[in-house]
Amino acid sequence: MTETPLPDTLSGLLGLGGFGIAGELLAGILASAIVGTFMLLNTALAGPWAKRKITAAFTDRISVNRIGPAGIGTIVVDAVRLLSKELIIPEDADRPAYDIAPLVLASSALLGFAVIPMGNGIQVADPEIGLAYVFAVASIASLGLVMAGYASNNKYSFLGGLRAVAQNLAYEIPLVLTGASVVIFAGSLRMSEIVAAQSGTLFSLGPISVPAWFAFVNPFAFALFFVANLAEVGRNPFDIPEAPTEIVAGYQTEYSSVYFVLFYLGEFIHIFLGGAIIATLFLGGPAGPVLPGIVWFTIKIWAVFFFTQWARSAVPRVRIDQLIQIGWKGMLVLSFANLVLTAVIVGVIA
Amino acid sequence: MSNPWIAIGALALVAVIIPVAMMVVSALLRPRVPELSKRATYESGEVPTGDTRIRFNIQYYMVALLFVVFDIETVLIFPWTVIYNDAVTEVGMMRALVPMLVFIGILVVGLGWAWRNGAVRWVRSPRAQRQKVER
Amino acid sequence: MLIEALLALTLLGAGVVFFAPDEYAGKLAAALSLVPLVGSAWMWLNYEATGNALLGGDLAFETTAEWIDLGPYAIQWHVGLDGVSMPLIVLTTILTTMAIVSAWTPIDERQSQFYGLVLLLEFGLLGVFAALDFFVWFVFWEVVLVPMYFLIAIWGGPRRKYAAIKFFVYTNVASLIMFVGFLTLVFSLGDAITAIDLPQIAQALQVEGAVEPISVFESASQVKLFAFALMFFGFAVKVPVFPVHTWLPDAHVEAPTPVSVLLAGVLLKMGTYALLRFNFTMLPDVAADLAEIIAIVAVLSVIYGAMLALAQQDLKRIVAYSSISSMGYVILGLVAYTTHGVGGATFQMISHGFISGLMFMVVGVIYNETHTRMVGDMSGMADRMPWTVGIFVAAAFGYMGLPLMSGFAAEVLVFLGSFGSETIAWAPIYTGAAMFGIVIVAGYLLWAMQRTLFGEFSLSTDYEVGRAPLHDVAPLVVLLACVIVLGVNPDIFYGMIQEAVNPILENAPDVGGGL
Amino acid sequence: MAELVQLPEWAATAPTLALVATALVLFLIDSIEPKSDSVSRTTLTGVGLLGSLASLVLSGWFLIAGTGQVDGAVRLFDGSIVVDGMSLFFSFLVASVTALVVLASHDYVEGENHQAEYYSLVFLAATGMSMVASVNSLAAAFVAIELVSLPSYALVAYLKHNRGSVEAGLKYFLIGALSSAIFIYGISLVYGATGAFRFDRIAQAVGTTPVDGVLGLGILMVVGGIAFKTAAVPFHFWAPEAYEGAPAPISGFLSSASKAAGFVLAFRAFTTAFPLDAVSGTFDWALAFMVLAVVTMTLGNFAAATQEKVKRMLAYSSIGHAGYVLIALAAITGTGNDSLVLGAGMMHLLVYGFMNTGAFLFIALAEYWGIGREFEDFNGLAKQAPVACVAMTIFMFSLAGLPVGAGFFSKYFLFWGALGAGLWWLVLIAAANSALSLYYYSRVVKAMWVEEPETPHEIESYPTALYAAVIAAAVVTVLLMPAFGIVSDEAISAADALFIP
Amino acid sequence: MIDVQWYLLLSAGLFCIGLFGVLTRRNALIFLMSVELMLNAANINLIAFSQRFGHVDGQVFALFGMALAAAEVAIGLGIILVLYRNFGDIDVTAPTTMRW
Repeated sequence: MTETPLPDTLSGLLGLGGFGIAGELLAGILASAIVGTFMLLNTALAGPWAKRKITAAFTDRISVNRIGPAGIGTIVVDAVRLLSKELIIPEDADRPAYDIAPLVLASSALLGFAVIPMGNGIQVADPEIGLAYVFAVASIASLGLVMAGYASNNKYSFLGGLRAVAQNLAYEIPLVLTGASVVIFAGSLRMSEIVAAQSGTLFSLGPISVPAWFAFVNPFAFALFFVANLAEVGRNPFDIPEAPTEIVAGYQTEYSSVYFVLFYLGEFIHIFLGGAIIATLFLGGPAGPVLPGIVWFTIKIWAVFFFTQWARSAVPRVRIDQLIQIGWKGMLVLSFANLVLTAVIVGVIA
Repeated sequence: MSNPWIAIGALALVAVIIPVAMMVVSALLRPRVPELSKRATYESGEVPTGDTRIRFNIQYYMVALLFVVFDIETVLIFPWTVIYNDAVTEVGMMRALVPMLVFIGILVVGLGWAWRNGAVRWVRSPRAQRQKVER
Repeated sequence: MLIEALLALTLLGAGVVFFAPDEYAGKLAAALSLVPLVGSAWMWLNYEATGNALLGGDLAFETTAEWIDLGPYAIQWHVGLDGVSMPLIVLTTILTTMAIVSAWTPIDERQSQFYGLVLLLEFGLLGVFAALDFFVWFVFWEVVLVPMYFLIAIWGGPRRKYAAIKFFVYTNVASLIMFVGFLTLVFSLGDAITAIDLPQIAQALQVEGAVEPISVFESASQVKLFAFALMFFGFAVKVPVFPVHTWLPDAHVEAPTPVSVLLAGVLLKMGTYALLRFNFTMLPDVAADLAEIIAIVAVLSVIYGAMLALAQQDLKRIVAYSSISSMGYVILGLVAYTTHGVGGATFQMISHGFISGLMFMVVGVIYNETHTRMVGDMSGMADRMPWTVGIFVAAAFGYMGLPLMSGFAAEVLVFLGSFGSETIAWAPIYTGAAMFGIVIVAGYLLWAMQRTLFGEFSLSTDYEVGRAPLHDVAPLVVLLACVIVLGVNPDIFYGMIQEAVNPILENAPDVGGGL
Repeated sequence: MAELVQLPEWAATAPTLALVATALVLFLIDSIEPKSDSVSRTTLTGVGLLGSLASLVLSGWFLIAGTGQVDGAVRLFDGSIVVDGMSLFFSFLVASVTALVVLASHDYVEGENHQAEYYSLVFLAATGMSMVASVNSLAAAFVAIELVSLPSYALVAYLKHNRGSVEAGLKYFLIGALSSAIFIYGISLVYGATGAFRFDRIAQAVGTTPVDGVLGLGILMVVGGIAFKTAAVPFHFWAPEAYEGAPAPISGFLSSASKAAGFVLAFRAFTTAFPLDAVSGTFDWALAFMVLAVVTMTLGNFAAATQEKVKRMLAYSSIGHAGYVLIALAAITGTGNDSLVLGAGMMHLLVYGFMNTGAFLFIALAEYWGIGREFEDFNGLAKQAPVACVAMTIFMFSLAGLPVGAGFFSKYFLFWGALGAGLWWLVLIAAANSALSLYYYSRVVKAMWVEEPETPHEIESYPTALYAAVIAAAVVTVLLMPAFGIVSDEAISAADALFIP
Repeated sequence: MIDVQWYLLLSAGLFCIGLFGVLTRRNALIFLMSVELMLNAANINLIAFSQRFGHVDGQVFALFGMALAAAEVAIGLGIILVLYRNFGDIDVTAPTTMRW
């Protein structure tokens, strides 16, 4: 069932097997390049474009439409425009931290994709502890945020960084605990095995057979995870680290030029990474009829992305105190309950 | 199968190279117009008052401490979830589940205590409290 | 169970008195102290025992009970009396009651605490003399320190705090060193004993080859020597013997008179009693080997004590230093290993207990009236306090060893014994030297009495010096009576002492001498 | 044992469970009513007292019933936890000290914030101590030791507006964190050398494979970690500051129960995991403990003798006592004397639990009255508070080894055991130390009874609970004298069981 | 597979760096970080040895070690916080007066 990871396929194709570690590394880099390009196309190009279009649709406006088909070229132009802007570094900024912060944010999000099985054998690696790995690298991002907030030497940035940390902290535990409840079903942390565990059929309604996706097996966990994920990626209603009306632009207040691009990009990759995790954990990964896996996978990610954008336009932002209360008093307790309940049910069935 | 971590290392390399490449491109493209006043930190156009070293709400700290404790507990929960299915068949549900229930129970007592003692109560306004009582 | 009852009642009495109101604490304490006094008198009348407690003798009022089992060795509650301890018990009870009565005048503050502590002291002393298990004995041995510390530190003279802590630490160090020595000996016995019962150990030690060398020691004799030396040192401090005596003058001078009475009368006897029980009963062969050295130490104590007494102006200090001298005789008698030597030494303990107690008490009574003890400050006390002075003179004669006083009997016996000793090479010379000590003390006492008691009365006070009250003089009379009775008829105690002492000599045939 | 109901095996840990349950109940009470006033303080003390007494009764009952002793030790969690005579003995000790501390704290924490937390932390630490007594694996040992340490840090710094308390907490924490790092590193090395955490498996591995330097270094580091808990040289620096700055009941708690926990670990680890004959080639720990014992007791006693503050004197003397107890390990020779000397160490810790806690509780009383901290400030206190001063006198003399309390027996039994091992030189050193200790302990007594106060003390109230705790400690200290046979029987049979493989 | 010696060397290095920090730095936070380094050095050891022996004991214990390290940090930060409030500094040598 488990498909061969992409580097192995490549190394087989290109005959790199004989070169030892160097060969493995080369194959890995090639595979990474493929996955990276694919994800960047999604996140850097299609993502911002879709976001603008969706927001415009919600507010009944016309969005980008000048350059390229349906205005998609605008995004490319924007990127070039931003890259050629002057980089203004605020006084007394904590230099190394100020420079590293955007790098951390963007890289950490990309790193998460290493273990996501995208179907058709597109998966960079499939280690035993894939799920733990993906949670781990995804939360490195908050380090980037707090670095940015602190290094900017600006009160608003600092508050934004603090808020980002508080929020990530509050929702990290529900997220991980809910993820753990999935692991109870799958019995493994390996991503491919989690996907494989969802391949059966839950029940059939006449001709339609509902797959055993964990979203259907445990919808409660799915909802919890979805909400926690929204907070993790910092989207509405949980976008208080940026909260332009409260603290300017939060941690990215003092960033311009390429650094701003990196932040912007990093956030988008994060949203997509969140979508990928949800797709893998709850939506059967690349599974789906007729179409190849990679397509289904992309569809699922985009579905999550659409939902995120819908939330951005439809749900008002919570206050910081509400955020903390929802996290610690609501989500955490619910996720504990979910975990225990899942364990009991699984135990009874088994 | 090859060592997955080499591939992950390769991806890490790529994940760093891409942003760095962007930075390099930008460094080649962008102008540089030094001017002192634009380096002032942004405070809605006013003269900045103070820097990043401000007194912030102690609750941030409380939340961080709570997190440290609870996050580490999830590390201990994960191995249990992985083997839970097998454990139930092997030693029965009682022995697989009850220890973890005890563990989570203790955590919940801790959470309840923190909750009641205001570790996660963000807004504390003595004045508002007073008014509430007076009315 | 009689001894237990006695101990328990004394302890109970101490507790009651400690928390009693000050007004009648003294009377209450005196009344309560009659309980052990009567008890010990009854025991003495009903005393039926022969032989030495440690050497398989038949004991009076013996009880044994399991207490603590420490694996290799057990600790038992084991008490009992033989001819050595019975007289000491009687001495303790009599002196305590007398000391309490004599304290009515001088002790005027925190009385209930004072009398409570005195009774606690009596409890400890009785226990020391009755215990036959090492650890039980050691408990009481150490208990004694506690009340004594407070008695000196609270009610003593100007340098009382220094004297108390010095006494405390000195004797405690000594006990610890003794403990090390004794237990090394015990462990060298291996499986030969099951409990650290003194009789059991003493009897095991009599067996040839019982002692196995342990630790760094290479031979049995080394172990024995080590143990003997450490124990001797430990007890010598308590006695005290010449080089390690320095706590005694301080303690005596600073202690209130009733406490001095007990200190000189009974506490010093603990040391000699322990020497007799441990060193000289258990390790006679080592004692004989070291007899020369011990005899020298003893004689030095005698002479040195006397010399120091000679240099004093303070009456109390004179008595205190002469006590060192007297204890020297006891050691000389013990090391002689003759019937009269050891027996006389034991008798000297009793005798000196009464006499020195009496002397201190007399000095105290005079002090109560004059508030000075300096020889040069007063003269002609006989005019004002005829009874007291009369007793003083009688007591001094007892001290000097005049016939019909217990001191005479004791000293004659000791010198008789030591003169004929076979263990000491130059016994007659040592004996002669020791006798010389008596002459010095006698001479000096006579001189001091001459100056203070007789002649024109002169004492600069702003009040009229009168006669001592009856309750001050009564204890003096009682003690003097005891001294005279013992002097006239030493056999009251000497008979039982002889019976208890002879087994020691029989058990050490190669060192035992004749008369 | 003919019991009506056969209890499950895990019930053998009931003394520990009682403590942890109490801690949780206290947290729950605090969750229900976070704002504590005097009524809830009474509730907290009551619950705490109930819990500690329950633990006390359970451990006492198990001791008498022979749980884990008659049919061999009860092994739980794959042998990581062992309930035998020694663990019950120390559970008993911990529970009794906890009871005293809880009772005394009732008056001491009056007017402080976070009282429920205070009690809960006390019970969490007590749980750890009780657990240390039964660990049979280095992993469990580390967890248990940390469970003792972490609440202790917070408790020492409990008076958070008091600079002394905070300073004490900081120093305790810094050295504690360092030593726990060293401890776990040592554990990792031992694991590397033997491939096991469990004591018996380590012993097996040590017995079969040739020992190397990694193991020796590991053991040395483990000794370091234990030395911290027992306040022995070279990790003793924290002790004077921590004991002086901490709230007095906590000082008593730490210096007796926490120290006992460190020692029980040492006893078990070094008798079962690193038997002397197996590891003496790499690391002759008996010799190491001899040196440590001598240095610790000498340093502690000499430093104590030069102090001007009573609490600090007690702190240093506590180091001195750690030195005495180290004799129990130093004198292990592999002969029949071992269980006596180890048992004597256990006895001393038990008695020390009462007399030393009592002494610190008396200090708590003095602090409650606002009496100063130096010896002179105690002058003439006996006139105002004779009963408490009698109790303190008993503690002091018992600590010094005079037979007014059971400290006499335990100390001399230790010396006895050392002499049985032929270490008469060690005992002579200890004796010199003991005499020195008599000097400084009697300074307190002298101040209370002999000296006259410059200004009379004004004592307004006599706090009932604190008084009760002090008197209870004194009564037990004295009563343990006649009843010492029971203590020594339990201790020696518990120690015996350790030497039976 | 990498030899266990290399892990040992790495952990020893980390441990020494931590120890160096502990001994030379006076800032309480740096002290805390140094101690964490030492703890993690032990964890590396445990995991490396665990892999060598082929059982998970060491790894499980490393988890406990992390949990305890975290708890230690929580307590330590609290103490440092009250230290700052009382002394206005987090220099560990600042509080030297054991005086009430």
